[in-house]
Amino acid sequence: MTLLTREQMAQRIARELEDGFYVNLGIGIPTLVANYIPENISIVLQSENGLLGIGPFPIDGQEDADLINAGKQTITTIPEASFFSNADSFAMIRGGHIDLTVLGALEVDQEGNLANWMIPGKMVKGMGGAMDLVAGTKRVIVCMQHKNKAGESKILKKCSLPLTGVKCVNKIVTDMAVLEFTKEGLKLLEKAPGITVEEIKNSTEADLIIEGEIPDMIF
Amino acid sequence: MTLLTREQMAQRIARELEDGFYVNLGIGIPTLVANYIPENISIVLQSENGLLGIGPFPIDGQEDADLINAGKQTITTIPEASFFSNADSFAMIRGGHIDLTVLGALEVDQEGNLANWMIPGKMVKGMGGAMDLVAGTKRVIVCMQHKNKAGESKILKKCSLPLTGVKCVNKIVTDMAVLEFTKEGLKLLEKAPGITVEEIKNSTEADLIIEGEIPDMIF
Amino acid sequence: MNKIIKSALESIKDIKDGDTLMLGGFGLCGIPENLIFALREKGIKNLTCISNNAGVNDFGIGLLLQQKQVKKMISSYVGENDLFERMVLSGELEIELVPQGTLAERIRAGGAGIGGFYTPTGVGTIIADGKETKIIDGREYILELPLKADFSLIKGYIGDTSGNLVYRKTARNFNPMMATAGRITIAEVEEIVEIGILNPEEVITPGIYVKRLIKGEHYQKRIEQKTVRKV
Amino acid sequence: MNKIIKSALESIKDIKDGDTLMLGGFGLCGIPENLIFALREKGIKNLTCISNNAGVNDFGIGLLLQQKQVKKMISSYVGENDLFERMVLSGELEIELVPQGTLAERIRAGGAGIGGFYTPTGVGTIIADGKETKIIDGREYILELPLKADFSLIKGYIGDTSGNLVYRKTARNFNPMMATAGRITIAEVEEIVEIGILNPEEVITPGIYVKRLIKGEHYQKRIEQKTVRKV
Repeated sequence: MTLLTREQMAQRIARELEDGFYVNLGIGIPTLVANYIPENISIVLQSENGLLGIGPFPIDGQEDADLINAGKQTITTIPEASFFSNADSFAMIRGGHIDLTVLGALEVDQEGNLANWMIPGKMVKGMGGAMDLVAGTKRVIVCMQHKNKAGESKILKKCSLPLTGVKCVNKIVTDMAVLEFTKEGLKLLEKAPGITVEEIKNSTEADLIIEGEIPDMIF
Repeated sequence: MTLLTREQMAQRIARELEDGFYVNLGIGIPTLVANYIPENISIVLQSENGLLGIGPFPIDGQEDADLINAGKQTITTIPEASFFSNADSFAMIRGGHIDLTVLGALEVDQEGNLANWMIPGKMVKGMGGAMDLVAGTKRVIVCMQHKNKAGESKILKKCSLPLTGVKCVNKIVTDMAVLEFTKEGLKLLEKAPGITVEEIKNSTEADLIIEGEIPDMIF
Repeated sequence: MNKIIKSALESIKDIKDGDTLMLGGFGLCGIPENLIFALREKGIKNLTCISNNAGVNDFGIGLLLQQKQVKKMISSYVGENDLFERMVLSGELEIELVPQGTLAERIRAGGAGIGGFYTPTGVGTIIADGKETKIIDGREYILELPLKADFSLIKGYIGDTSGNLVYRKTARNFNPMMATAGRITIAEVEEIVEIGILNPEEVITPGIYVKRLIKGEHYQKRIEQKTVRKV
Repeated sequence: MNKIIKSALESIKDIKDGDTLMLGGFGLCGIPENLIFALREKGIKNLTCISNNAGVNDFGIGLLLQQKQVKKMISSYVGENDLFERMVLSGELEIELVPQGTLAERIRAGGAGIGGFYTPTGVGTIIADGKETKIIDGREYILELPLKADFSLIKGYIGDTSGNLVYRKTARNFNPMMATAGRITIAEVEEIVEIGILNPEEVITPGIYVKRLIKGEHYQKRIEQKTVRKV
């Protein structure tokens, strides 16, 4: 069973981008999505600390302490960029103007609930902007390993950790599969090449809708 | 009995200005206050349509359709001016950042209630920004004729017209007197030169606190 | 992303009878002149218009009133327009008056995903009638709800092809909030430039809010109260 | 109006033990470095600090934590600071975590005279615990209350003598809202200019919000995550 690499997951998520989308990418694997934007489409990346129009990372020596993304990484801007305050940035997010956000997760459940910020008993670092992003963005894609380090499913019948948002996830892209929340429930859409539907079922606690032939992911 | 002119009322109100004040002047007599700002103090005038730092009216031929005050008059700006949206402007007003506003009135009562926007039965033009100004500004001065055209007091025991704000007026400057709202009630502070305390009492329906010698206004 | 539309008429092609519109401007300052002319030309009816004022008899929203295209106005002050007055008195036109700061904040809330907010403005007045009130930290407030529109029609000064906008002087007024609160926002500007020309620090309306952009023509920019000083 | 104060220490002279402060910045970007040094030098204690982050161990608000000057933090993310972690676990430091957008909006509300607002952020999570909720237009919202401070300490890029401020790139972040929500706002800037130099269209914080202005010195502007691309 060959799981997808982080890069492959990012590459698969990039196929969810549509021309003209305004997108907020979370820290970690989601940030890598920017490396795989299809050449024929144009998207604009938002950074919740107050920038629309993130460019590539700077060339060494040209980094600017006044120009960072929400992960505190040095960045650059694209020509159509604009700067604004955090209040204006979250007005944009909360107001439903961002087309898509991609976030990591600790757990997702079959109701579309998301837990990605807090493990009781461990030091709480804070939710940052995650709760606002899942409450406000038009489309939420979760990107994570299918199972945790102990080999247990991260896609559950019911989240056990404190939630980040309720019924907020639209799609899950893992190292094993692509799943979508539909009116009927959580539906298996695609599998990673070389992974069987049986392996996905065995790795998933949540109830899955599996209809017909499940195609391999295309990157 | 010689009532004050509009200019004299504006002149008297100008003495309420303190160095460093940010001030919003209403339409009509209040606008004239700007002509009498004492030379030794510096104040900044706000216009609720989105400007801090109103300058004098323009020279004929230099008026700019994109630069008006809340009364839709053409204006200019002072060097320290800044422009902003109406939302930002009323955040400034509602948030208590304006030190003083001067407004006209139809009626004021002894509770400090103000009515200045609506006469039932007549066409309602709207309250504009008046309700926000009296709810948010640190200090509200009402400037009006003491009596209406029918010779009836405009300073009442209780306003009869629909209110603009409740317990919001700090001071009244009329063509007969200066009155202040204190914890004890409405207090007569000054009288117009040549007007007697008796004449003011006879022209005022509200209960007045009159203590000691009432001085003439100084301009 | 190129958001330029060739003509005002084309940019409003999907606005239909009964829609709710926001129209930028304060008095006749900063109003979308070309888009209003297009609305008149197209003759769309039964509109609900959210705009601080209602224009004057023969300009701005007054042009739509003349042709009885407006069912309801949501405004803070409509005193400059006596056609308006006659239509309200005759029952042809409905008016909802909102304090100006509350109007601006309700539009902002509509664009910012805020479900409602408590304001001290209007407490104890008829504006509070029928509204929830709450004492917070010893002060009474009124609950006000957000405003949204099917279309926002706004006027900027310079726009770039991606929809970034800057405004000019007090012509900014209601335009930036309205840009955020329309399901579809259509902006007209005096000049369109390529991306990269506007300074990212100075953009007031980020392009994300503007779906369509047109270059306005023949601006009249009427002055309501020409006031000058003696030299 | 000239608002310039000679030194950072003089500008904070009336901040006292137990005060609530807002401190601008996102991570170490756009933080009031000089004012934080002055707070440390003066040794004011029992502070409640409202700031999106808590600095790192040896810079920013971390400097105040080191000296145990902070009683409570109100922040959205404090994960960059392990001194912080130890102090919370030992009970020396209290923390109130607020979603970032709610934090920004609560500060804006504090400055804008809004008594409270309904937000969808955090519905169904522990953030909603103990808070009023309301269904508006079919959606559930949480009531959030405004934040204010005795003093706001912010960092601008260029300021004029009347207190007008502009910011630089993403160093703007929380500074503009905090400028509006402090009873007294003290701004440090990299450069002070005469009035009339800043373009009135580009001023982000109008001078009305700034009571005191200092020219900051020796900016370190530390970078937390230097990230570069391969050429």
